[in-house]
Amino acid sequence: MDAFSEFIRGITRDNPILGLVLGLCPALAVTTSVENAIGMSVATAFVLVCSNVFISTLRKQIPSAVRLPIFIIIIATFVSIIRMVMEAYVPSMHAALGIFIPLIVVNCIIIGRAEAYASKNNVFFSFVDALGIAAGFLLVLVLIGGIREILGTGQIVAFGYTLLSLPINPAVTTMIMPPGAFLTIGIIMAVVNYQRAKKRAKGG
Amino acid sequence: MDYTISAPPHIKSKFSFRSINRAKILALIPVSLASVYFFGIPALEIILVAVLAAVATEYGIQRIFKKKVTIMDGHAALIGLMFALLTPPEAPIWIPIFGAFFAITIGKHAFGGIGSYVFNPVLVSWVFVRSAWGGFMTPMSIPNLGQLSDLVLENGAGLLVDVSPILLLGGVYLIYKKYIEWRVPLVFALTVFFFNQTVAFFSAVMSLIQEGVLNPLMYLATMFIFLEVTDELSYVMVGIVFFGILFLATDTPTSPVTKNGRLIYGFACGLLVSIYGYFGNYVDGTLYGIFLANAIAAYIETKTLPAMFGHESLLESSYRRIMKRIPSSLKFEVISDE
Amino acid sequence: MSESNKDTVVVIGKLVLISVIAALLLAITYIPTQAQLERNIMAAQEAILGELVPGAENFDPVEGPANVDGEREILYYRALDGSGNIIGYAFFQQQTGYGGPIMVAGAVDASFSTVLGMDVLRHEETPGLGARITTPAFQNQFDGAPVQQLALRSGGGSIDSITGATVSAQAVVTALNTKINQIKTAEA
Amino acid sequence: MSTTTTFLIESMAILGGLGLAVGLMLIFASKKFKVETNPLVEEIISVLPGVNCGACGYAGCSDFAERVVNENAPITGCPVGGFDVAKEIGGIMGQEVAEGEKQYPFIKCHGGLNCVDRFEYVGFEDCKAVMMLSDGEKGCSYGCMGRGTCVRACPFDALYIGDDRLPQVNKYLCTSCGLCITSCPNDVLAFAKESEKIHVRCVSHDKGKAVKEVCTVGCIGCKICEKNCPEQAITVTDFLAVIDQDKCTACGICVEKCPQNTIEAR
Amino acid sequence: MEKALLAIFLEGVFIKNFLIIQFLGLCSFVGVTKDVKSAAGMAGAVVFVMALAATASYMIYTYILVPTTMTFLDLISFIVVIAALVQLVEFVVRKNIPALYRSLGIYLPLITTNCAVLGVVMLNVQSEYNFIQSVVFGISAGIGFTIVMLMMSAIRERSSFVRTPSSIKGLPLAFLIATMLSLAFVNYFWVIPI
Amino acid sequence: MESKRLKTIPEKVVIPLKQHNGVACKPLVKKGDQVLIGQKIGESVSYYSSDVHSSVCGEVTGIEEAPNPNGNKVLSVVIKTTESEETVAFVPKKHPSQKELITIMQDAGIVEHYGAPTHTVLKPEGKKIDLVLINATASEWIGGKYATPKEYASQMMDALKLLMKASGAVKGAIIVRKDDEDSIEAFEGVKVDGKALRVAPLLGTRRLGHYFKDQGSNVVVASQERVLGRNILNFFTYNVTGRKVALGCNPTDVGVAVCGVKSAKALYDAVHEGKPYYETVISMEGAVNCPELMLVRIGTPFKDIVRECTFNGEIGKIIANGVITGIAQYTDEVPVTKGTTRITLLTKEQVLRDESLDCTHCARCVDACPVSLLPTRLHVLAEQGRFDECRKMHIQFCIECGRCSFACPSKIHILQLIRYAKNAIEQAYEDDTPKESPNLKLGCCGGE
Ligand SMILES: Cc1cc2nc3c(=O)[nH]c(=O)nc-3n(C[C@H](O)[C@H](O)[C@H](O)COP(=O)(O)O)c2cc1C
Ligand SMILES: Cc1cc2nc3c(=O)[nH]c(=O)nc-3n(C[C@H](O)[C@H](O)[C@H](O)COP(=O)(O)O)c2cc1C
Ligand SMILES: Cc1cc2nc3c(=O)[nH]c(=O)nc-3n(C[C@H](O)[C@H](O)[C@H](O)COP(=O)(O)O)c2cc1C
Ligand SMILES: Cc1cc2nc3c(=O)[nH]c(=O)nc-3n(C[C@H](O)[C@H](O)[C@H](O)CO)c2cc1C
Ligand code: SF4
Ligand code: SF4
Ligand code: SF4
Ligand code: SF4
Ligand code: FES
Repeated sequence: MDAFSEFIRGITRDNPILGLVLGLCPALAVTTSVENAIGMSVATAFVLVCSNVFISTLRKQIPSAVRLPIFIIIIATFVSIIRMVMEAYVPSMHAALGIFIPLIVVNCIIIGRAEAYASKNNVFFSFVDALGIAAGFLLVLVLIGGIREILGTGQIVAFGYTLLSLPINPAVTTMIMPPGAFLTIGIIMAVVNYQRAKKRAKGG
Repeated sequence: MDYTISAPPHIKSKFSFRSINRAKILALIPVSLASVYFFGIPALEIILVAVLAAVATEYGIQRIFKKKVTIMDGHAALIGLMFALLTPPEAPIWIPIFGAFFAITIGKHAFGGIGSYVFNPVLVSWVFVRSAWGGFMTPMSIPNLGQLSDLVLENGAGLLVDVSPILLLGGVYLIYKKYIEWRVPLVFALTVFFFNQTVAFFSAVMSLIQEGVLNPLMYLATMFIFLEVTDELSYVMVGIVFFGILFLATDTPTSPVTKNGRLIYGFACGLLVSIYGYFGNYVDGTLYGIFLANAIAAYIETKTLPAMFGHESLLESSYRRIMKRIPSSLKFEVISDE
Repeated sequence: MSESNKDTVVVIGKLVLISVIAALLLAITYIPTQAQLERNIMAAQEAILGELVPGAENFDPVEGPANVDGEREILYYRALDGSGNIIGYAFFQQQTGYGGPIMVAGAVDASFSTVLGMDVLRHEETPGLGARITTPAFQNQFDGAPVQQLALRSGGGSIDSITGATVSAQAVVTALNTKINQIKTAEA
Repeated sequence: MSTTTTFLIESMAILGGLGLAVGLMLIFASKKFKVETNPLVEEIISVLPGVNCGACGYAGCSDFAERVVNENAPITGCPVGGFDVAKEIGGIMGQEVAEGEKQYPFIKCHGGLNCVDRFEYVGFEDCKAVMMLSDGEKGCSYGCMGRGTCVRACPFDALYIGDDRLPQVNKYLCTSCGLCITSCPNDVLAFAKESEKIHVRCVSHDKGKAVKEVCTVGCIGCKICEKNCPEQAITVTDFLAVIDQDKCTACGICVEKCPQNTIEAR
Repeated sequence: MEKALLAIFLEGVFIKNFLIIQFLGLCSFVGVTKDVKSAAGMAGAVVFVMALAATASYMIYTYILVPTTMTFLDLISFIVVIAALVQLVEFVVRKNIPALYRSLGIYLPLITTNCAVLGVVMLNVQSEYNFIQSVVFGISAGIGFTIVMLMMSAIRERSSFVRTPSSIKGLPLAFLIATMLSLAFVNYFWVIPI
Repeated sequence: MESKRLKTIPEKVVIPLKQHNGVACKPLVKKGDQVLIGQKIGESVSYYSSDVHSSVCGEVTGIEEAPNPNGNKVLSVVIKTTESEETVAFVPKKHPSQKELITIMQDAGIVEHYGAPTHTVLKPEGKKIDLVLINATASEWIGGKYATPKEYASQMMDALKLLMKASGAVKGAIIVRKDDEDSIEAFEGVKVDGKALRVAPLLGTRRLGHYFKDQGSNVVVASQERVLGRNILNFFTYNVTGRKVALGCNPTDVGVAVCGVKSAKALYDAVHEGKPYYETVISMEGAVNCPELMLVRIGTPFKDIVRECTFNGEIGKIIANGVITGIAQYTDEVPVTKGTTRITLLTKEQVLRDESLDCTHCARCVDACPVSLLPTRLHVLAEQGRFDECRKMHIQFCIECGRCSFACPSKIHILQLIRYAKNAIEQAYEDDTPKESPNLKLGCCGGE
């Protein structure tokens, strides 16, 4: 087991959205813009890393009967912390992500990783795993957010900088509305499936 | 290789997917011509461009994914034409192009092509375009008409199809000729009719109450409102509603296959369209309403499957009770040569 | 039996311990962030008021009658210049939009003839549609707009509504009109 | 005590109390509603492919998992998962597995376009459907009809009908589940190992003359291969050559000698 | 904020439908909608837990957290309560209705991590609903959840009879259908005046 | 139309040893034997079997598996014919008893054209028959073919009496087709026990029972619409008598024996003319220039009959029986059997080659199905091999009428797929006899 491949695995095969198909709610709800996508991913990454490390540290102490409640308490603690911190120091981001910050608690990725990885592996690898998964989450969220924002508003504006703007006028407003989220992720998944099937048929 | 063998039956009906599509296109030609006459060149442009875009998209997709090219079955052209008819004449020319493209790609082929789609591709595309570029899809212009009554030549704001409800009645002929199934449009139309007449009836009763009328005969007399063309009903007598009833709701892949299911589906269409029309307008209402009905069609179907062994639904048992009264020799009607 | 009872006690003990630690961590985070939060709100309000009435030195809150708890609600602010003259009025007003309540901040000059500015503090409108009430393009229309013209263009005023989001635009206009009329009555 | 300390203690008391309550409740419930389950079964289910194809011979993946734990079903029983899954199940069950050689379906008929059709068939594209209407479309009643019952039986899209109207296997997609083999109404398919190089591509037991009438590549039972094989690996029984793969050394002599080009090296 | 119960109800069921407009509870939406039967079971379980959770959390929030000004502990206490409730339900169902347990299988524990349940609870707090409003909101969210689950599962069931391209089969198709449901809901129901 | 005998005697005939449902006959001849017309060449080996006779004089050249109109190969006696017309006499007992009649039927090889040996229909084991019907609705062409219409009617009446006697039934009826004026005219005023009968129209609840009472007779003639399909016997029985027969059961389960005109005529011939069942009347349809009725010998290969007719165009399809339920043949070597009513010929241009498109869920098949199934579902499930679900959707109750396939605008081979699934289900489940129809509520076997 080497750390780098564990990290990459989180982005590719075990990609939380495209591979494991977990944590869809935030992936769709907050990706109206790249900025929100990044904000959400960072918050999630914080919780993921902290809880993975914490749980793998304590993994020998946690009685299996109440494993789940304890995981949840740990995760909820970190979520509450990031929620309060964001509310205090980046209020606009907090407002934009709304209810989905507290909902990180129930993001299936985090509890899933705690269950499937952190409770079985040592601290270092749990840390790397969390980083990899978080990176995978970030990439997909930014991709979805980017597609939706550029098509939906004609430009990508993040943290005050206009990163990209298209001469599409008027923009496809539907893309930043709920249907746009489903459509984007549906098409992304179809493309990924298509490529995977093609690769497999060629023996990849 | 002298002879051909195949399983019986060795003859088949004259209806084919192709002839049905062609019949529908033919039935839409009159209203298309009328819209070109009244809206002028923009309407012609929209129709041509949408049909071409639809056919070209279909061709492209089938070539790219190495499927059999089926542009000759008329389905793509029909989708293009239907989208065009749902476009306002002043829409920029890229709207019908995008609409036809979206209908064929996402609406039709992403779901698997002919018969596999769950939502009417025309509606998928129209609703998407409407919610993306609401401003361009809102009908503005009023065709310049003479003194003809509304039913013959629509005197309101319009999409291309709104030009004349009467010219859409080719659809009724297609029902008569069995190109189109009758249950959905009939129940749909009846529901819309009774919904609006009932609304008119209640508002009449309410106004009597407000006026303090006590004479019960006066209340009874309001029943006659069902025989009138009330204001509420006149809002419905527009091209788009006729089009929805005859051409959109009757798209077979998006309606249930069971007989009872089709009746319920027609009712659902009528209700959803009327409710929206009551609060909003009938242009959006017809299209959104049928689109939403598409979404529940599958559920209606699962709930109306033929009864399981030994069980009978309420609907079926009453149906059977009625059937009992009918001479048994009529029940197994002989297949005639059409 | 006693063995498993002992286990149970240990398990519950651990659960309680984790809970307590969690509570401690949270409380420790809560205290500083809460303080910061209150400061944020104050700062945001001040900043907005200052932006809306650029020349003002001071804002004098006008409070309504006390409610049952003895608290007084701030109705609006008198904007005072260096010498204490009223140069305008600033206010916050909530109005229901398309997706939920919209919190609008606004200011009007002392003679109630010109709107000095408008800003949106909180809203739940559809991104890309109603949410465009926060864009400068929409908000700039209000800077210096005559109060009589304060209506959507479709209603005979000077404000361009947003395509596909009339409800949101109307809500902003209504908020301003309502509050300006209120202040006018109160000050008269 | 300062207000801060009170605050801290209060919050700890509340959450601690909640934890206590929840803990007590759960412990109570878990005792009261105890159900015996075997965690091994769940674990095995999680490593199985989950196709529920039934190729293992049991009613789906979970049934197989249960049998492995409770009835000693072979841990190598899932042909779809193959060696990898067997190894994982072995890990769970504490057993060792040795990797066997992979097998793929092999099409024992080379008729296709080389074999005459007796009639034109219009209908459902399926070999069994043709069989229901007649005893097969091809002049040879033993051979492949090329209507692709096997193709449709494969849950992994590993088969397709090639230009020669015979099925072809995509090795990368095939999982050796064997569903195609059981589906073929004419038993044209059989497993063959990668290392088995020489094959007779005919299944006809008809006499040479009858074969020649309908097919240009069928085995006519002339025994030339049998005579020429240096290893005596080939025997012709009932007008059909059969290769004993254990004896065959893949020298290729029979391939050269066969007058009908029925024997193939791959 | 005072709000008519009917308005809360219509909003919860249609206008702000949890699944396809608010994106709450999507994991079960795409995971358990392959056939109508299990979708109905899952929806039932979610609605049940939602109702329990809404009540329990309202009690905790109003009678413990607010009086002690410990509102910052809301999230953690809610989720602990929900987790405990779900596990309790799981125990009971497994013991008493094994058939249901088998068909819902792994999805029962998934409810713990279902955004919809926590979403109801958090939105109740955020919207400052009183008890009746909270319950109505909880019920309407549950109904909206169920309706969409049923529509989705029926459509997906039907999709098994048709020829969807293989790379679209499965999740991409589920999302395409969700796109359409979402388009339909978003556009249709805004006409309801509330 | 006169029925005419085939002009030439075929060079060879192929007589299948199994022309009925049940046990195949044991061959009585071997290769090289000389046989005469009417000579018994296959003997029944059980009650569910019926004898087979030679239809020509000649030499047996083989007993081999030969193509049969049902699509499979069947063990058959191949006879090379000679010009001779020597006949073996079949001497039935005069005034036979009930038991002897049954024996005569089995000896004379009388079989219903849908397969059941006639005696098993009249005397089913363990069941009692109280009503015999002759169904003359399916074959209006038989009127006036064997003889003049009046003769035909009286022969049928005689046959009905024989059938009633054989079965022990007290009542009997002949059902003709409503629009078959020839037959109605022929039967109008036929005398039974000195009483002239009227052809009674079956309408609504006025079924046979009504007319038995009304006409005060145990024998009536009634007219009725035609019903098509595989399980038509059950519907026919229900329509005519009001007795419900579940799909998968037989009319005999409710005490009704239904016979065809062909077997009735064969019985008449056997008893009164001493002629076993070795000849039958068939019609030619389709691309034939002059559709003609022909008296042909059983075992005559189709090609010998086809040769005597003229066609418009090149033959593309040869169908045994009609276009709706008939079986297409890949060779014209197949022989006429007791189950052959008709040979239909289509030209190469008439052969349908439409490619099946995807189902558009147009539900035309659903509307066409007389037993309220969902063919649109069944064909997909069958194609995908989801046979269990087919069962859940009552595929067993399909009466194989083919209306769904006929109606489908996507030209899907629905009936073929349904048969495919039924076949697979039959193999997977040994006893899958439906006991009650869910949609029609036809009741159980023997139940009202
Ligand atoms: C107004 C109108 C009337 C039609 N009338 C008939 C008709 O009387 N008979 C008919 O067979 N098809 C009719 N059709 C359908 C088509 O003209 C045509 O039959 C179809 O495209 C191809 O049918 P086919 O399969 O019979 O060739 C009509 C279509 C329209 C729009
Ligand atoms: C769609 C269709 C329906 C048919 N229906 C009937 C029918 O109702 N009655 C009929 O006598 N023949 C019908 N035929 C023709 C029959 O297949 C058959 O060839 C003909 O009726 C002679 O049948 P018979 O020998 O049983 O009288 C139909 C043909 C087709 C194509
Ligand atoms: C008494 C009776 C029983 C019949 N039973 C069958 C049957 O079991 N299977 C069948 O395919 N047709 C049955 N038929 C239908 C006719 O034989 C029908 O004419 C024949 O199948 C060919 O008809 P077609 O031209 O409509 O295909 C029966 C008809 C009669 C009168
Ligand atoms: C998905 C969707 C979102 C909408 N969002 C808004 C909005 O945020 N603000 C608004 O005023 N109207 C909104 N509308 C309503 C609509 O576009 C517009 O108000 C009317 O078309 C004209 O008033 C929305 C409509 C839809 C379908
Ligand atoms: S191998 Fe068998 S199943 Fe496959 S196409 Fe050939 S005959 Fe059909
Ligand atoms: S080709 Fe045959 S053995 Fe291979 S996966 Fe397909 S069905 Fe299974
Ligand atoms: S399914 Fe088709 S063949 Fe079977 S009874 Fe119904 S219509 Fe006739
Ligand atoms: S008639 Fe054909 S296309 Fe129509 S529903 Fe039936 S099978 Fe499908
Ligand atoms: S992330 Fe919302 S239910 Fe899984």
